[in-house]
Amino acid sequence: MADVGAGTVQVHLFAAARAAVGQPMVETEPGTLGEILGRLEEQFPPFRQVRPRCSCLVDEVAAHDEAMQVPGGGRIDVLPPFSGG
Amino acid sequence: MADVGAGTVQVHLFAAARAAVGQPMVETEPGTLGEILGRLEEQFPPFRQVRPRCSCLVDEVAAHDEAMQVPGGGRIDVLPPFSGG
Amino acid sequence: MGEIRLVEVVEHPIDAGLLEAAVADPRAGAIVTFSGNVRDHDHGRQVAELTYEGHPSAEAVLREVAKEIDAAHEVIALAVAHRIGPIPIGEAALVAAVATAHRGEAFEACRALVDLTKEKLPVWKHQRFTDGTEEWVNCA
Amino acid sequence: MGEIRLVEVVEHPIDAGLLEAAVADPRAGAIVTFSGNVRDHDHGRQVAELTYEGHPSAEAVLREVAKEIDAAHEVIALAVAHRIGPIPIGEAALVAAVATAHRGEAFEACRALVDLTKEKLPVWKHQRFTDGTEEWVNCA
Repeated sequence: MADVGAGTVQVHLFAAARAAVGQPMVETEPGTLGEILGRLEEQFPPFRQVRPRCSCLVDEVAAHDEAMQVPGGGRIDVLPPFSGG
Repeated sequence: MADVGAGTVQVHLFAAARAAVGQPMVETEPGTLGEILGRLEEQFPPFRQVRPRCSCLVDEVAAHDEAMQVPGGGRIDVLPPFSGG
Repeated sequence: MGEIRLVEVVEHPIDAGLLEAAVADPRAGAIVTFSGNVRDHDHGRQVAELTYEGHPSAEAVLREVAKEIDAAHEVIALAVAHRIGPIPIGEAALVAAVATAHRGEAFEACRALVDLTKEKLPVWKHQRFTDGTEEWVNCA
Repeated sequence: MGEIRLVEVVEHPIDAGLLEAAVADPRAGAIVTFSGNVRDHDHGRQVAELTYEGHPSAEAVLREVAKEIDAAHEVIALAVAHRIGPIPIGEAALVAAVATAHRGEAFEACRALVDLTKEKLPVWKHQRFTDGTEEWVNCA
């Protein structure tokens, strides 16, 4: 596990999103949800295909607005479409 | 078991029909299906309440016509409405 | 056509797990099982004792019912059993299990199997209530 | 309100009989059980290996799903379990059991429970095929 600085945001990636990024968690600078996901797309180009289909949690709550600010110490969960059952 | 003469008809009664008649089988003279059931109503009055709701098999085949002749050696099954499950 | 794996009219407890196991299949994505159990009440009266009587043709009729459902639905495998004789409260009178590729078909075929069994099977339910009354169901 | 008797996300085989037993009730006339099993094929390809990944919130979400179904249907008791991790062909990924007074409600509530679980539960199915290809289902 990476050392979590109070100033960074943890982005947790699941299933196809994790596969596209190649790791289950990325630490990054604070910003809006859209900025942070955009940074991941630049850094991990395969994530571009997956991102549009994903929903996000910010600190365990569904986030529908990409303009939402995610401060240092925050957590984003990136969830591809579910396929249970 | 009663001795089955070739000249008689066996009427087998089930569930509520058996309860109304008080016995599982009655031997009677040949006749039409309607005549035979009418005879049972006379002989066993509680059967009058049940008869209109029953369907019949004659020799294991559904019989829809009360004018049908049931010859000696034949078998009638009197079936109240089903209540399985 | 699917496979009719088990059709039985029995006088002993029905093991639902046995019917589920009977329809298991590597092609099946969905298994739906119905268990129709003896309730402790009916129309507000407490049931003390319940008995099913069956006509000798019951198992043959149940087989025809199974064939009809198999022909009308996309079934991989099905199994159905009805119990007759006295049945304690909480135990099953009728168990039906259907395996299909996808779940919608399994729910539909299992429900159709139960409905057709109830319509066609020559068996009769007798209930004795705690208040001393009794009835042949559907023939009051 | 009915009773939510068992809600689980597990990493071991699900015993459908356990869920059926969990919902048993003397008031129940009908129990409908759904088992969603791993198939050996999907869209024409042979499945070699299947794994479910779950989000840490999965069990809490499954409990919310169960509450929503209980509130919307005339349920006496219900139970639902989802398995994650690798699942061999033929074994269950999702089992749901619903007990009600009458059979129509049991079929409807069980189907609604399965449909809502599939819609809301944060779990993901990964398939590896015998031809060497693989996919995250719904995210190809």
